[in-house]
Amino acid sequence: MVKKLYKLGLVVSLGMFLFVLFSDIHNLDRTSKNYLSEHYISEGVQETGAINLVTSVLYDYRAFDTLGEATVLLTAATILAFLVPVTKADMLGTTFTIIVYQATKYLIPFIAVLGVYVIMFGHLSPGGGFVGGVVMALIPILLSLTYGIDFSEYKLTPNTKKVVEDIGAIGFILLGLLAVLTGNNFLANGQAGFPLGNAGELISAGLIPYLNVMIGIKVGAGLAIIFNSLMKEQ
Amino acid sequence: MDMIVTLLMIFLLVTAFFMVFTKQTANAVIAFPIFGSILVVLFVIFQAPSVAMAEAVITAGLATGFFVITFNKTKDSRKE
Amino acid sequence: MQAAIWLIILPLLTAFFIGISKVFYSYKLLFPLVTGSAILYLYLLISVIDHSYPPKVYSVGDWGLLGINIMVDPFSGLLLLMIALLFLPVIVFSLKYITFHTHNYFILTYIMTAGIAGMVLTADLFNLYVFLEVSSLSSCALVALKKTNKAIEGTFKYLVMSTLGSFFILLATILTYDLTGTLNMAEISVAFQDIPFQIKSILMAFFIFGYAIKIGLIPLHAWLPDSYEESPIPYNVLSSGLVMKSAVYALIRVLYILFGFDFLDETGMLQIGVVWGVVTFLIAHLLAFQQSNVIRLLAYSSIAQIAYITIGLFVGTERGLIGGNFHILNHAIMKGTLFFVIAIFHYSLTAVDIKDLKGLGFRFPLLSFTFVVASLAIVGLPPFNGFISKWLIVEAALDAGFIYAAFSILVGTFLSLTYYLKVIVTLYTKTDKTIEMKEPGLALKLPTIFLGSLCIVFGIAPSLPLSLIDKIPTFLLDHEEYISILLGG
Amino acid sequence: MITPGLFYLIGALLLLLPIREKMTYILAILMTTAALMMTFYLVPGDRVQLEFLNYTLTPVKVDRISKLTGLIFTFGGLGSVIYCFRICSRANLRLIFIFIGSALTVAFSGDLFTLYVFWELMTISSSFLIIMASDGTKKTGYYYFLIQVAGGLSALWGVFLQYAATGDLALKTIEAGIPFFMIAVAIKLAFVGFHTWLPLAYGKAPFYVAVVLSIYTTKVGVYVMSRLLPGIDILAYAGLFSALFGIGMALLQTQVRRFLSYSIIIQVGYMIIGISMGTVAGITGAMFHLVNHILYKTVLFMAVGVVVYTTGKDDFENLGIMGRKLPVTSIATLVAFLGIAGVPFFNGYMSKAIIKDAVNEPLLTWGLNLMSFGTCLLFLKFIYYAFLKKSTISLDKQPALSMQVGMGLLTVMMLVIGIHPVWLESVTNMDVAIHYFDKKHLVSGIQPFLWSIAIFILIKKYVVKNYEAPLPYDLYRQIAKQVVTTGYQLSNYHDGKLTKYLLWTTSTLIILLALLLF
Amino acid sequence: MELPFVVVTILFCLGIYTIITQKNLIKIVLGFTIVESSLILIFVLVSYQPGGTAPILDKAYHLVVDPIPQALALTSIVIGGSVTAVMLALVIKIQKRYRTLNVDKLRKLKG
Repeated sequence: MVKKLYKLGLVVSLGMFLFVLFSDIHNLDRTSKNYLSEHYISEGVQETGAINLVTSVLYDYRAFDTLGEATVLLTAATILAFLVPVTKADMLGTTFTIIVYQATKYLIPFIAVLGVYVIMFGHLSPGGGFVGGVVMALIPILLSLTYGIDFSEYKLTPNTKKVVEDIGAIGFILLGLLAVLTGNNFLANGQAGFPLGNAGELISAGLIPYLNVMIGIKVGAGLAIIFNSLMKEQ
Repeated sequence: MDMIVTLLMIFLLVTAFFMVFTKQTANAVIAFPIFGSILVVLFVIFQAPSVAMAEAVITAGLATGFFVITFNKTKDSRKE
Repeated sequence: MQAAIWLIILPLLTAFFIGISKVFYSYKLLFPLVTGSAILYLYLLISVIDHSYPPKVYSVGDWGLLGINIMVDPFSGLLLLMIALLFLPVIVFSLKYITFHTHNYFILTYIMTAGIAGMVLTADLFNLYVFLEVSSLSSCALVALKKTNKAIEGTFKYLVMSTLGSFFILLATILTYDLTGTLNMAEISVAFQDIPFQIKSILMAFFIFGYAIKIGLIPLHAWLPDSYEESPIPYNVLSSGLVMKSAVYALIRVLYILFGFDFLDETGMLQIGVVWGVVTFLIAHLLAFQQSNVIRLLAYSSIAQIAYITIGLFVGTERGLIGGNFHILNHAIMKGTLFFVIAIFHYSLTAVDIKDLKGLGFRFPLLSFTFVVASLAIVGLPPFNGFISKWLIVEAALDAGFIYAAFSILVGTFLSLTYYLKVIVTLYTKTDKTIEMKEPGLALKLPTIFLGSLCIVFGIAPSLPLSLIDKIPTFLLDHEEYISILLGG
Repeated sequence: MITPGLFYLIGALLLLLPIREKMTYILAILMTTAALMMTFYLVPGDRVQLEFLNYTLTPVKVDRISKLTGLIFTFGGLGSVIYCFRICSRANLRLIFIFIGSALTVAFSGDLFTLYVFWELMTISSSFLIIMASDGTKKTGYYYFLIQVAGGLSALWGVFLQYAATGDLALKTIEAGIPFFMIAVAIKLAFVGFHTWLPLAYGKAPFYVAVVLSIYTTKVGVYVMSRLLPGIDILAYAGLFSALFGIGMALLQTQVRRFLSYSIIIQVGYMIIGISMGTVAGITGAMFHLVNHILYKTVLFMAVGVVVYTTGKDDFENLGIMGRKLPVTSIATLVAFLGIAGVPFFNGYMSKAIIKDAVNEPLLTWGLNLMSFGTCLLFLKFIYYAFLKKSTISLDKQPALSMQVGMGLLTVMMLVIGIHPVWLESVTNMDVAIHYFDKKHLVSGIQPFLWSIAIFILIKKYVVKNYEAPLPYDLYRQIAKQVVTTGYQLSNYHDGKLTKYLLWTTSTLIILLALLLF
Repeated sequence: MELPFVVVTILFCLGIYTIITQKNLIKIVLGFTIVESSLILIFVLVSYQPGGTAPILDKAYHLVVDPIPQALALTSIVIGGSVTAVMLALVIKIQKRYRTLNVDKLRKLKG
């Protein structure tokens, strides 16, 4: 019992420190220092051509973070891929009524359209590579949930998913290297002379849509691998 | 506007405490998507749509799936 | 200065290409791809280290101060030198040594190296967090490669502890952004001047706590021996040589550049750091004596050696920094040799306990000689490199007035001798049972002897590495120089 | 102008080459004689400067005392290498060469950094000599290495304090950190409180290792003491007490090599008294005593080595073989006995006379007489067993020729010094203004010897009886046990429970926050 | 504007508390997700200015919310998600090998 009280005391004092920190920060007189966000908001659209500022930060100003983060996802997928033994093990193994099978069959094209929409319109509306990729990953997940893993494995073998994921990652880096070919730094978009087009249209903002597509492919394949290996875990 | 935020915040806390202090993990795993979706609504109110979408899809969506699979696969040691 | 960015991209590209080659050509393509990129990587590292003296800035995406900047200065030059020294031997060693999940092993090693290179080069706070996450997740994966019970348990504990640390680092990063509005280290340290004392010290505490978990100072070290025990041993070389060192690098970079030396002095963090280091290595040496498994023994000794480095770096004088950095380099080499020799013994006759090593001294005379040289070096006896860096650290501690720290380092040297001598003595006791063993090939012996000879070379001629290391304190102690270059760049 | 030690170190490296057995002998002899010639032509006063790690080091500095020590070290090295290079394996020979090389470099070192580096190198090579010898010597080697490194580390701490106080590393009498240097030298000299390693190491190690070690380990300690801590009076009395303690313990020993190692402690007592007089005469006396002691102690160890080599065991009974079967060894032992007993016209007398002359306090002179009386008594027991007592030990194998040549070399040198001591002064041009053979010195030299013969005849049965050696209460093993148990309790805390580890982490976080804020 | 930061602190401390006290492995991973969600909530709170509009500049605006923390939040969500996935996979493996979900039974690595 003393141990529980001690732990509670620790956590409460941590909370006290945090609260002191937050209240200090809160009533610190904020001379508007963050010129960085002012700059992004004012010139963001001209410099990157993307309406959605979050995507412009993610895929142009700080595209290096996204590369690092995509590697984290790839590592997670590799870990789960090799943690799983080769034997097949279907998860629920429950047989559903005909309605479920038919519904999934008809649902899949709509999910695919939604996924592609979210990826392609990443720089115009909220969403983008990550979110669209996850939506695309729903298709193999839905298949393995309803029709069982062997069917979804048959449709999309783990090897193809691994290859698709790697292609996505390599594509991201090669797009970054495109700028280096023209003499600019890695992952340079506007400066490297890629046509930014006029903001608001689909084909605009230079490299960003292609980076979005690459990340979308990668995240989709990665999460499909993660989900299937979790289900096959033995 | 503030009314909704305070309400949602309190609801968020209630779900979090429930998730942590319930006896069976089944209740915790079920309460998790509720926790996720309240967060999504909060993010939308705080004008962060892309974060809300990502949160909805990854934390509320996939993480719940992972939790359900783990919970399902660890059936036979749930009694203790 | 294009080569700097290539240091991070090349390993990633190789990792992804190995991923693809796993599916199509599987084994034929692995060997040329891995060795080719390792040699190319070595060439890139050497070229970047050469002109690391006047620090250069490389902004990713041509965004100048808006985007992420990569900066190469003597301190990161030293870490790159260590990557150069350790990476090729480990790759050559593991090509022959790793027989299970070879593709995954190489993918994860390359990703880990990319993470470490990223942490070492970046001059952006959030980017530092992302690459920290990359390197710790991939090192967790490498720990779990053998999928034995102990490996899984070790990975889980490692992942839990390191993610807890990362959460606090992320919390501190967000709040720094909230306070200063930028993520570039130079601008942050400029904006940090007028932040009140209390906020800055809480943020500093979070940063130190996060990185201390990754470094493994005493109360936070429990995951380290567990994660070393069942992981593939060439990974241990990289982990104790590079992963812990990049955490020390990041801590020193954050403390000295962001908070500045005088703030550290003012909060008394230097004294706390030195006391923490002293407590750590005394307890670590005592624990190491208790171990029967050689790998756990080496893990505890790594904790103790990292504590020497923290003392060297927290002493705060220029000589202390030089001594600490030289010990970073030395420890990587010495610990690398020790792990390689143990890996060869493990490879030939799965000998991991100390009593299994009985009689190997006569069966593998050259390898045991390298083991003896490396362990005497790591203890800190004179003719080898460990002694030189310990001499510098103790002298700096004395100059800076930490008499107790200097004296306890000598006590630590004595304690570390007790358990290393235990292993050496068992190595040379004769045993009657015939040792059936596979003669280790050249690919296994060459890296070991290369690192072992480095121990002696740096001991006799320390001016070779010291010429690079002497330039480090100018950019750390007064961080104006570093900031002017980063801002000017 | 390179240190003679370098010859030995290069020799050690050359021995790495896979050359035939014959070649190793030639190489060994070549190296040792070259080193002897080199020291002979060293001129006091020249030095070598070296830049290292932004200090200016002087690895080589020659002056009269270091030349004398260098001479006797190289001469002793020549004798011992000839003695044992046919018996010991090539690896041990390499270690012996490194050991002698580093001892010589310490003798000629001009600054504290080189002194410390080669002091540690000596420890490493000597302890590996003991460890690699056989399975029995593992524990002793472990114990020896730890105690010697402890001594080295306290010397290092003294060097740091000295550097912090004076700012340079030159070798001169120490101002700061004197107690730490005292501990280091005491461990090296096997002072009374720190002597436990000496009988253990020399008792268990193979006989040729004991021969080589006996020449250098304690003598380097004496040399360093004369360089760093001359003229501390209370050390004289401590030296006296340690010598008397040595006499007591030597009487109780059954194994001859332990008996000889305790007798080293007695003789070292002489040198400590000489050095801590502080006067030039005292120091020169101590140095000469060092030279003589090396000569007769090594011969005695070699003789016992021959006994062990021929009969396999080194108890007092086995000594009986010396009288009848080993003519050369018995002559050498007789000369050495007369030398150590301080009988005039033999080498021990000359240096004891100088020290007696240099000492002025009455208590010390009385002590010196008592010490020489004690040594004579002890060695009478040795001679009694060797020659007078009849023993039936048979001869297993003939002693190797090289062993006898090494012994003969040293005996000849002893006779020369004994008969013509002034020759030794002229070699190293250290003139000591006393004429040896006047009446006063002769009487003070012969008197303890006669007294000891008389006493020996009276209490023969107490001296000769075999006492079983008392169970040595070892303070250091107790301390070590305490440290290990604390380590054991600490490691019990790591019982693998993750919640416990996480508890530690959060408590450190709170402590860190509290420390920084308040 | 005080309440959200209070809620975030409570959530953070609750997450840390679960990680420390809970015996059940799934509950511990749950604790990790709670801490991670509170961090993302901090990201959003830092980026929110009262009266600001979303960072999609397709219509006229007078005050826009700060886009950078949102981008960083997106990255942290994905990192947190993949770390949770790895942890849960390890939890399943531990359950299969150790036949228990109780943290205190994970005691093979000692000393």
